[in-house]
This record gives sequence, C-alpha cells and structure tokens, in this order.
Amino acid sequence: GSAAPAGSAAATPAGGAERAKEVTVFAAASLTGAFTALGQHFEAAHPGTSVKFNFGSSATLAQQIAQGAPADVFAAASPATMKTVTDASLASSPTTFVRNKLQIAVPSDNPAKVDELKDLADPKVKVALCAEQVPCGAAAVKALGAAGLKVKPVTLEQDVKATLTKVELGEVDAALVYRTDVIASAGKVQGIAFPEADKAINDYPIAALAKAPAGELAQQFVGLVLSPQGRDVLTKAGFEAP
Amino acid sequence: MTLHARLVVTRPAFTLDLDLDVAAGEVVALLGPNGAGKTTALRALAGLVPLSEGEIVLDGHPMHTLAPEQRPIGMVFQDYLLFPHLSALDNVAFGPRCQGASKAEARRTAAALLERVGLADRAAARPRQLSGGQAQRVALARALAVRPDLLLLDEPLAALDAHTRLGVRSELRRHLADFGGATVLVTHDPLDAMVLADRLVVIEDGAIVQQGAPAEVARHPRTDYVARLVGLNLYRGLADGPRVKVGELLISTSERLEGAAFVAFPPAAVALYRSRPDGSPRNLWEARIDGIERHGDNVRVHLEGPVTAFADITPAALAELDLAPGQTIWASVKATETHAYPA
Amino acid sequence: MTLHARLVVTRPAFTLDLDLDVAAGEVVALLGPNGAGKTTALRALAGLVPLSEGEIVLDGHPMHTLAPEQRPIGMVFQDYLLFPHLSALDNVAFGPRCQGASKAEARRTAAALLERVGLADRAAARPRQLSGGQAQRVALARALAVRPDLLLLDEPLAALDAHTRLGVRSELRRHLADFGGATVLVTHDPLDAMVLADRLVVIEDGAIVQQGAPAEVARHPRTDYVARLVGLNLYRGLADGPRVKVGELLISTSERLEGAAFVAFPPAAVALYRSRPDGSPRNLWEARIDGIERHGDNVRVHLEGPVTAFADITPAALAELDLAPGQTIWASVKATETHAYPA
Amino acid sequence: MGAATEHHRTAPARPPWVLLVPALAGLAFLVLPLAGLLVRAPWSTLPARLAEPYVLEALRLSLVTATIATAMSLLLGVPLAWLLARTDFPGRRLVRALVTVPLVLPPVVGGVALLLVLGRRGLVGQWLESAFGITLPFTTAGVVVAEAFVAMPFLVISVEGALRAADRRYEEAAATLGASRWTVFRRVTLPMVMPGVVAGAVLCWARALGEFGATITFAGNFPGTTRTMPLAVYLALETEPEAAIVLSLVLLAVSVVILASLRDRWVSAP
Amino acid sequence: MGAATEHHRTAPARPPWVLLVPALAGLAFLVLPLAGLLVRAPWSTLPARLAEPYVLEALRLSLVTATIATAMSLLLGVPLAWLLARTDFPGRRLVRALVTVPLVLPPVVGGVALLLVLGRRGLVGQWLESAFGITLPFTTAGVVVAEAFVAMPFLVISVEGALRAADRRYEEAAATLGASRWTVFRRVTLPMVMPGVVAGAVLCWARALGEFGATITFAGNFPGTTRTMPLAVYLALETEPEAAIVLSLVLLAVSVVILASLRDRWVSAP
Ligand SMILES: Nc1ncnc2c1ncn2[C@@H]1O[C@H](COP(=O)(O)OP(=O)(O)OP(=O)(O)O)[C@@H](O)[C@H]1O
Ligand SMILES: Nc1ncnc2c1ncn2[C@@H]1O[C@H](COP(=O)(O)OP(=O)(O)OP(=O)(O)O)[C@@H](O)[C@H]1O
Ligand SMILES: [Mg+2]
Ligand SMILES: [Mg+2]
Repeated sequence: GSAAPAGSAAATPAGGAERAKEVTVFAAASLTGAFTALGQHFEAAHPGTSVKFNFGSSATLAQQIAQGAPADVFAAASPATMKTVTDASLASSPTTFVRNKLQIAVPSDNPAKVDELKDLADPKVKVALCAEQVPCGAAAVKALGAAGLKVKPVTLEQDVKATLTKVELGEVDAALVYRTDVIASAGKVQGIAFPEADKAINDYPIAALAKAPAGELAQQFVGLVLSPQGRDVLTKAGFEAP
Repeated sequence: MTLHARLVVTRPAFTLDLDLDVAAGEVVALLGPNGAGKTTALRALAGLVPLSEGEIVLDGHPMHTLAPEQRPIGMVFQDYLLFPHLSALDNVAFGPRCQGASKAEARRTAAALLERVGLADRAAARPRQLSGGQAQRVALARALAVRPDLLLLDEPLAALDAHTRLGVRSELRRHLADFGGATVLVTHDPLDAMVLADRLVVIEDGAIVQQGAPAEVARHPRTDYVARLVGLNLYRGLADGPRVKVGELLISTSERLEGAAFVAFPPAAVALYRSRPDGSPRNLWEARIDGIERHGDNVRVHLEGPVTAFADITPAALAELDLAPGQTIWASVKATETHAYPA
Repeated sequence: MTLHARLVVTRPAFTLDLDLDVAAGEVVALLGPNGAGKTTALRALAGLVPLSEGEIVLDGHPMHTLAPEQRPIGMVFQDYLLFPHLSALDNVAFGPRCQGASKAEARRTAAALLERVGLADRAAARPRQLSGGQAQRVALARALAVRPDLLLLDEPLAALDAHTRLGVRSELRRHLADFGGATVLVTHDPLDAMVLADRLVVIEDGAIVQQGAPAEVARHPRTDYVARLVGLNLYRGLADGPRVKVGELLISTSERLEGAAFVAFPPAAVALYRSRPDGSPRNLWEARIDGIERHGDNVRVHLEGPVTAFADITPAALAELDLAPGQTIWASVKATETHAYPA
Repeated sequence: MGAATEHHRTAPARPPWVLLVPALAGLAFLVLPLAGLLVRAPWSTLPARLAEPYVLEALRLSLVTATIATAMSLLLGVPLAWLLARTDFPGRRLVRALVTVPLVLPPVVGGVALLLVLGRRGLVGQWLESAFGITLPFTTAGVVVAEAFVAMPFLVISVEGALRAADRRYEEAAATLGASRWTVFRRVTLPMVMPGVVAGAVLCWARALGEFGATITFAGNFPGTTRTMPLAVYLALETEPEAAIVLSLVLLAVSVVILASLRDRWVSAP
Repeated sequence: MGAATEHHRTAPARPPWVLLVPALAGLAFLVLPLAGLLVRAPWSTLPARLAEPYVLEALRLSLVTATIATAMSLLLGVPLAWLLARTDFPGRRLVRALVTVPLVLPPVVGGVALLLVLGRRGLVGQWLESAFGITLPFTTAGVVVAEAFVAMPFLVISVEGALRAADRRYEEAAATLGASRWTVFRRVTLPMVMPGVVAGAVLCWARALGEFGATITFAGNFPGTTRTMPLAVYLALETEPEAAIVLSLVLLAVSVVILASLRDRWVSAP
C-alpha cells in the first residue's frame, strides 16, 4: 500500500510531518481492507502525501493514543473506546461513519441446520459469541435480549475474527458475527440475517485528534471517509451507512 | 572366564594394536609410559571406545558386539568419575541396583564394601566432600560391587597413601583371588605390579614390547622404560663371548653369549672415581655428571658418556668425592655385577 | 618469599589446624594419610577455602585477605582441572595471558614449558585427548607458567610413569631451585618427598604430628603412618635403661633411655622361626601370620601378636619355612638392629 | 596486620563492573515496566476487585492448567531433548529446528494449527471424537494442550542445552556398571542436568501461565472452564484497563511467590 | 562368532523404548499442527502471495529486529544470569523470580507496561525524550525493545540453569592462575556453558521472532518500520485467513532453515 522505504520511514510519523506530508491513521483492525483502499484514494487525491495506518484492537489503539502516540486520526470500532480518547481531551466531536450489523454465521455445510436466531438456544447447537467486553459481544447480548432468548455459548471470543475462525473451521455450529466478516470470509461461512439485529447495531466513530501532527490533512482524511466515495468503499466491504 | 582379545584402535596420531590373553583367575598388569595406550586398551575392553578391528572373546563368547552395559565388567577410572549427586554409599550401591538387587540389599552390599576399603564412616559423604584418596577407594568399591567377570582397573591405587595402599592392596589381592574372573590392571607402580599381577604386559606406543612373569621381566628388561621401572641400567649391544659391545664401549659380563644381547646392572653396582682407578673392575669409562638427586637414603648420579647410566652412592661418598653436575669422572662396574641375556 | 601461615578450617566432621612456615626457597612436603587435610590446607593457602581462623603472611604481607586471583600462587590440582575447551598450549598460556603477556608471548612461554615436560608434540591436543599422565604434566606446566611466589602442588607426580617421573622430578627440582619462592608439595610417595623436599610436615587428622628434615623423619618416625611410609616397624613404650616395654613385650635396644620412648626396626631385621629358637637375639615373641605378600624381590609377612609387625624374608626362606596365613610362629629381632629414641 | 576481624571472609567477592553494569541494566530493563504497572495500579479499588469471584476462578484455572501443561511437557519434552542431544539419526538437525516451530509461530496461528489437527474436523481430532468421544476445543483439557504446545519447546531446548554441556564420561561410568540406557538416563544423566531441567520447567510454566493467543483460539474463552488469567486480562483491557492491570499484578504476584519459594529448593539439591 | 563385518560398531546404541516413545509422542505433538497448516495452505496462490513486496519487507524487519533483540539480550542477559548464579546477595531469590515477570505477563499487558515506562509520557520515556530526543514507541527501535523485553527472560533463565550445572572447580583453577572474575567469566565460564548460552539464544531469538502482543501495543503496526511478520499475520487474519497461513509458513520456513544451519556449528565447538 503506502510503503515508504523502511529507511526514510525510520523518522517517526510525527517528525515527518513538515517534510513529507504524512497522515497517521489509527484504525480498528476490522477496517483493514476498506481503509487500506481509502488510503490509496487519499494519496492519489493529494500527491506528495502518504497515509500510514496502525491497525489493531480499538482498545490498544486508545491506550496508545492516551500514552502520547503520534496519531492524526482515530477510527474506532466502538463508541466506548472512542470515549476514552475524548474523555482525555485528545479528540473532540467524533462522527459515526459506519455501522455494523450482526448476522448468524454457520459453516458452509450448516451441519446443525440453523436458520433463525432461536435455533441457537438449542443446547445441541454449539454456539460461539464474542465476549461481552468487546463490541460484537455487547451487540450479541442486546440482540439475544431483544429476542428473549437464553443461549449458552461454548466460548466467548476475544474478537469477532476469532469467532469467525471457529465457524470456518467447523468447531462451532453457529456464531453471531458482523455482516462485514461474513462477506470477508469469501464464502467459507454462510450468513443468515435476523430481524433482532436491528436492535443491536454497532457504531464506528471517527475523529481527527486534537494535537494531530498532520493538522489540516487529518481533517481531510476524515472528510474522505465521510464522503460518498468513502461510503462507497465501506459499503462494498459490508458496512452500513449510519 | 578366559579373556582373549585383539584390540586395534586407530586415531589420527596414535594406533593401538594389542593381543591380550588373560586366563581365568589371572591378573595381568598393563604397564607403559604415559600415553602408551593403557587407558585406551581398557576403554576398548569396556566397549567405551569402538574397535577399529579385532575382537574380544570372554569365555568363548564374543563380547565386542555387546554394549558396555551388557558386558560383565567392572571398571575403575583414572579420575574416578564418582556420580557427584550420589553419596559414597549410593555410588557403590549403583551397580548392584542395576543388576536387580533391592535397595536394601544393594546398600548392604555397598556398606560391606565401604567397610572393606575403610570408609564406613564416610558412607554418607558426597564425592566432593571426599579427599582424593577416599574418592579412589569408593571408585574401587563401586567396581567390585558388580562382581564382574572381567575387572578393569586404571591405576586403582595411585592416590592412596602408603598405609591405606597396603591395606587396599591386600584386600584387592584377596578379592582377586576370590573370584575366578580375569583382571587387567593398569599401574605405574612397579611394586603394585609385582605384588598384584601374575603377568606383566608392557606396552609402548600402542604395541606390546615385553611380557612375562614379574620376576622374569624385572630380571630381563628389554626396553629402557622397563629397565628404569625396575631400577636397572640397560643396554643393547652385540655379544662376543664374555664381552658385549655397546656403542664404543666393551662391557665384560659374567655370561658368555653371541650376537645381539642386552646387558643390565643395578645403579648401586656403579662405582665412581675422581681419577682413573687402577683396580680389578673390567668395565671402566669416563663420564660427565648430568645431574645428582637424592634417592632414598642414597644419592643417584646421572652419567653421560659412551653410555648413559645411573649410579647410586651414599651421601658420605658424595661428600668425599665432592661431585657436582658438569664434572668429569670415572665410572666402573664389576663384570660379576652385570647380567647379559639374548636380545 | 617466606610463608608464615596458621590455617584453621572447621567442617562438621573435620578440623584442620596447622602452623606452617616455609622459608624462601624452601620446599616443604605435606604428607599424611588420605583425608588428613592436605588438599584442604593447600586450598586454604590458595584462598579457595575460607579460613575459620588464622592468617597467611607471605613475605610480611598478609595474604588471607586477598582473593585467590590476587595471590601470587601457582597450583596443581589433584584432578588436574585442565580447561576442557582449550588446547594444552592454551591451558598453559592461560596464566601468562592473565598476567598481561601478549598472546604470542604467552604462547611462546607455554610452548617452552610444554617442551620441558616433554609434551611439545601434544600442544594442540584438547585435555580429553590426553592420557592421564599427559594431563598432569600439562597441569604442572600451567602452574609453573605464572612464575608464582608460592607454589602449591597437590600430588604433582602421582600419575606419571617411572621414566617421565624421573625427568619431571629433576626438572621440577631445578625449577624449584631457580626461583626464590616457597613451595608446598603434597605427595604420597616417600621418594618424591625425600628427593624434592627440604622439610617434611606430616599431618594426620588435620594436625601436625611430625616435622623435620627428611632423613630425620625417616630415622625417627613418631607415628605409625610415618613408620609405614619409610618402611619401619614402630612402637611406643616405656624405656628403662636398655629395654623398652611395649605392651606385654620387653624390647632390648642398643640405646639406653628413660621414660616414654619409641623403638623402630626395619622389617628386614625380623627373623622368623617355626619353633622357638635358642640363639643370641634378645627380642623374641610368638606371633600369628596375618598375611603374606610379595614385596619387591622379597616377601613381606604380616605378624599379629603382642606387637603388630612386618617381616621381610626371601622367597627361598618362605618356601623353606612353609609359611601360611593363620600359622603361629616365632619372630626375633637383634637388639643391635633396633633403634630407640625419646617419645 | 593481623586483620583479626576479617578472618572469616577470604575472597572479597566483588563482581567485576563489566559484568555488574550490564547485569543491573538488564535487571532494570526487565523489572522497570513492572514498576510502571505498580504505579498505574488502582490501589484504592484493588481489594474490591480482588474479591470478585471470577478472579480467583481464573487464577485457579491458570495455575492448574499451567502446572499440568508443564508436567506434560516434562514427560514428553525431556525424552525428546535426550533424543536430540544423545542419539544420532539422519535429519536430527532438521528435527531440532522443527521443535522451535511453536516458538516462532504467532500464538494465534498456533491455535489455528491446533484446531486444524485436533479440532472437531481436524486430522486427528475427527478420529479422536469418533473413536473415543474426546473433543479438546472448548474444554479445560484443550487449554492444557494449547499451553503445552506453546511452552514445551522452551523446556526441550533448554534441557537439550544442559545435556550437551554435561560431562558424558559419567554416563560411560554408569554403563560399565551395567546400567541400561534408561537407567543411565534416570539415575545419572537426569540428576546431573537437574538445574537445566528446572530452568526449562520454570520457562515452560511461566510461558504456559502467560499464554493467551493459542489458548483462546484453540480452547476458547468460557468462565470456569477455559478462561485463564491472561484471557481475563485481555478482555478487561478492552473495557477497563485499570482492572486489567490489577489482574496482571495478581497473576504476577502469585507466580513470583511460587517461583521464589520453589526454585532454590529444587536447584540446591545436586 | 567372528562377526567380521560388525567390527566397526561396538555399541548397538538403540535408544530405550521408555524414552523413545514419549520423545516421539512429544515430537509428533509439536510438529503435527505444522502439518495441519501445510495441508490447509493455499499452495496454488502461494507464489503470487510471496511475491508481494510487503511480505519480504515484514520478513526482513522480523529477522533484523529479532536478531538485534537477541544480541541485546545476550549483552545484558548473560551477565544477569551470571549474577544470579554466581553471586550471593540479599533478595537474590526474589530477583530471580522477578526476572520471570515478562514471561508470565500477557504480552499485551507487557506492551502497556512498556508504554507506561518508556512511552512519551512514561516514567523514563519522558526523560529520554527531553534529554536525548529519543522516543521509542512506534519506531523500529521500539520493536527491538518490546521483543527483548519479552524474550530476554528465556535467555537469562536457561543460561542461569547452565551456569548452575557447570563444575565450578574450573573457575577456581582459573582464579589460582591470576584470572580476575571477568577473565574467568570470559575465558572459562562462558566457553564451558556455551551449549546453554546457545540454547538460550535460540529460545530468545525464536520468541522474539514470534512476538506479537507487546510489539503491537508498544511499537504499533506500521508497515516498514514496526510491522513484523506476526503483525502482518494478524492483519491478514482480518482480511484473508489464507494469506495468514502463508505468511506463517514463510516465517517458519525461514527460521527453521536458519536454526538448522546455524546451531550445529555453534554447538559442536566445545
Ligand atoms: N579422545 C582422544 N582423542 C585423540 N587422542 C587421544 C584421545 N584419548 C587419548 N588420546 C591419545 O592416545 C594416546 C594413548 O592415550 P591413553 O590415555 O590410552 O594413554 P595411557 O597409556 O593411559 O597414559 P597414562 O599413563 O598417562 O594414563 C595418547 O597419545 C593420547 O594423547
Ligand atoms: N567440601 C567438603 N565438605 C565436607 N568435607 C570435606 C570436603 N572436602 C573434604 N572434606 C573432608 O575433609 C577431610 C580432609 O580432606 P582433604 O581433601 O583435605 O584430604 P587429603 O589429605 O587431601 O586426602 P587425600 O590424600 O586422599 O587427597 C576429609 O575427611 C574429607 O572427607
Ligand atoms: Mg591412562
Ligand atoms: Mg587430597
């Protein structure tokens, strides 16, 4: 993608701000595909600039920003992680740029014959959910609550990708994951939409950081994400407009 | 328990090639200068060094195809190799345990053996808490504890003090007499060899240079090393009746021989004179003093000249002659004190 | 380079308490039975064992407060402790390198020393490729290479063959004579002690039991251990004019003494008879044969009775008397062969 | 000059600066971040957080699984180390390098690899389930397997190093006393390399205790059965970093106490 | 009876079953999951994926940082191991247990701890920045620091084990030859425990190579500067799991080749 040669990049993104124009974006790992594409668009639109991404878990990124990481833009996978950054007055007025909706994921051969949410309550069906502490887990709790279902999962995964892996490998018969993940799995899992998903929608907020070394460019990147072009890329990846 | 072995071990700078036969109950002492291959021979017998060629047959059964632990041997190593993590008692009990004895039984055997080598009170000590001599006695007890058919001893008495040595030596003799196995013993001490061995095998540079009964070897040494070992001056020359020509020197002897021959005489038989004496001794030569050292109650004088020789004289004689290294002197030996035999 | 030391080392089952003075250029041999504390004393001098009490003063400077590496010592260990990862040459060059010599210089020194101990051709060998005797010679060269003020030798000649021993021993003597330092030598070999040492210090069970010039110690042993070392029978008794009462036995001597006294006589002076003889020897007793062993060309007979004694007789006499262990016999010693001195 | 007071120490034993300085630097480097955690820890709320039952549950599970995984690693790993150090077979160098695979593999990938082999549809797992009815994923046994997979190489490699450094002549001496190779191993080799085995076991146990990626991937995360401390820490990190620090400190404190009290006892023996 | 053909082998050297069976079981356990990965790997697309420049970049970065981290660990860790094994000071047991802290700490928490201390606002980092203008987080140097923090304890503990198993009398002999403690260390101790040091370095290198949590937390995940292979694997898992397997296999293959070719050379010396 934006590969600057390793040597010149040894200067920290912060130090490089005046010389080469550089935007450093801290983004949730689930945005990897879409944001990498957007980065290329941005570089094309602003010749002479480069976009550097730091993908990771939203919580880790928030920690790093709190510890003084030289970030320009933060795109989180949950409002809660964004809140830790805004609470520390490191950013103000985040904007929700996409939302993500849950689906039931089942292995492509669907061995447990799952086709609606209440099938997950069957004790013979092995279900994986995300842990409550991570956004997809919180959403799952909400959705199941809305449906009035008691599901006993075999595992509470640390992130949605791990949950999806369990389905892909057939270790569980069903899981609640995001639509984007089902799309990214390229047919290895089947996604089943369910109505209660609307009650548990996860918002992705984005903000330019207060002390952004790249200054103006940070705002411009946020602008690109919020622009129709940005929305287009993101919806192709399975995200929904807010 | 007859041992018949041909041991060939080839190393870059050294070759061992040895025929060794030890009868049941016989004790063979392997003697030789440092680096002659004595330890290598023992290790080959134990299976710790692979044979390049040859065979080891114990009582008609080939043994060289067996792993070391399958050979009915007991071995005392030159540097003991006591297990550092086991007490003296458990070191000795190790072998019997391996042979299937119960723990109590093995310890009983071990305690008895430690008692025999005089270390009953050190049974609980770790090897590092033992003195050198104590460690070697434990190693001896450990090797005896397996009741081997073939006992291999690499300088088993070297670190023992005179007193203990006497006791352990007799004990060892008694033990060797007890069991019908073959014993190969490496030692540097001629006394140990004489007392313990039925036969001496002298090796130099990997090959046998002389073997025979101790007294026979002592009387008729065939190499310098053996001669020094038994404390004789030895020369090889050409005999013609009662004389043997050694280099420039004609040595008169009491025997009459023809052809290649050895002549030997003890250092004590060499008399020294400041000026050329005028007496009966037929063998007289001029020599330079190369060194003087005390030797027991006497003094040993190293002589260079037509032949290299040692002379033992009393301290009184030394004082009287006022000898010093570098000095030239006359040496003589009576023909009756020399001993000649075919080479 | 005068050494003055008081060494006290306390262990659970053993206490060493020794006063040791060695003059400049003097060689003191430390003798004693296994476990007497000889190695412990050397290690205390080297600083490898902490003193419980006492001091070590070399040439007026206290040394016991220094770390081992700061003491001007050279040490040969009983089990060599050659560095396994270095060649023989580099083992010897180690000390000079530590003293600041250049690599080339240190190697030159080392090569010269290896030459002296006759191992020039094994310079490149690793310790594991050396025979036991070769290893000990390298250890000796390594200790000499640091040109120490105080040389500590723990059985430096024990693993050497008779021939090499002679050479290394003279070399060692020459070297010891060369430098003005003090030398403490541990050995079990009375011959080494006699040849190399100016003074013997005999310790038993951590304490000095006798010291003096070698000849003096040899002539007047004061303990069983020393007597055996020098090959004498020794008894302690009560003298009353020309007789000494030892247990039940009255031994006539050629000296006249009063009070506590030692009597000593060589095993060769003991004559044996099958029945009570009727002759001049004044000292006669009945004894039981406890053991018989070859001893050089002779036979050594162990006697139990009112006193324990050894008798050396010729093989011919043995055959004639037809002796066997367990038998009762008469033993006699002429008064002129005994030697009495105050205890 | 008698220096009467100094008698009892002979060597002043001051470590040389050239060793002491890097050693202390290294120590500071390893220990300072811990200080950072201690400074950041929410001491006031600590007792309350510790009282929560899930902490004790996760801690207990961590200690039990790490200990079982270490035992399993000792059982399989010490013989493997012996095989690598003491026998000669074609391809030994390759096998030795393969042993380091689980070290290099990112733990999450390690977990995926374990699923591929031991999972419900895995190469071996399939057969385990149909033949014995054993499923490892999502069970405590699965946690042990994941931890052992990640931690065993540490044991194997450090024990192999210790075996190579050991003096083999003692093994020869044991053979001449009639000891079979197994007896030699058990009664001579093993006791002599015990410090190396203990070091390896410590590494293995500590690594198993801190293991996260492979465990959550292979065994999942369910309170009581598979949620070990590191998993609890990770999840706490998502929402309340303070709680994560507390949990980490608990894990650390317990492991430091256990290691400090056990090790000298094991190590001092030989 | 002559067995003329068998002369050249003396001991038949068959390893005992009681060791061979667990050793092979252990080996299978460690290597089988790798087989699982190999089976699942998308062989057809593999060449194309390998050709992507970021793979080479991440691989190079991983190898370089792991090697520097290992060098740094050797420099600081071997003296620390020596201090723990060869000197006696109050609290030594505690210090030794503290060295295991980075092992037990979940790596992500380790990364947080590093940020707390060496971050721009950290205890030490603050001062580093103002005094020297050095910032570690989000730089390649930060990757090295994170890897060293996580991997060094492996080196320290296995070297300490090796030091404890070594025969100290050789060190005494060196001291009598006038060698200072530093010379003794350098010329006697270190060469004699070399197999243990090599084993420790291998562990350390492999652990550094596979390090993920502390690196991503402390150093971030920037292509070219801090994105090592394990981080690339993590991201690939987000987008195309197949690619993750390929990347893991590349990392493995390279490390196995390096270890297989280097180790015997180092180990055979003493
Ligand atoms: N492992 C080895 N590799 C190479 N050469 C060796 C090895 N072991 C011994 N040698 C050499 O082989 C020769 C014979 O050694 P060996 O140990 O058998 O001698 P030895 O007769 O026992 O001597 P000593 O009386 O000094 O113990 C020596 O020259 C020695 O240096
Ligand atoms: N590290 C130790 N711990 C406890 N006791 C020891 C230790 N080292 C030696 N001893 C004991 O101290 C006594 C003296 O041992 P030392 O090694 O000094 O004897 P030695 O006179 O050198 O004997 P040898 O002639 O057999 O070498 C012995 O009883 C020995 O068992
Ligand atoms: Mg030998
Ligand atoms: Mg001793």
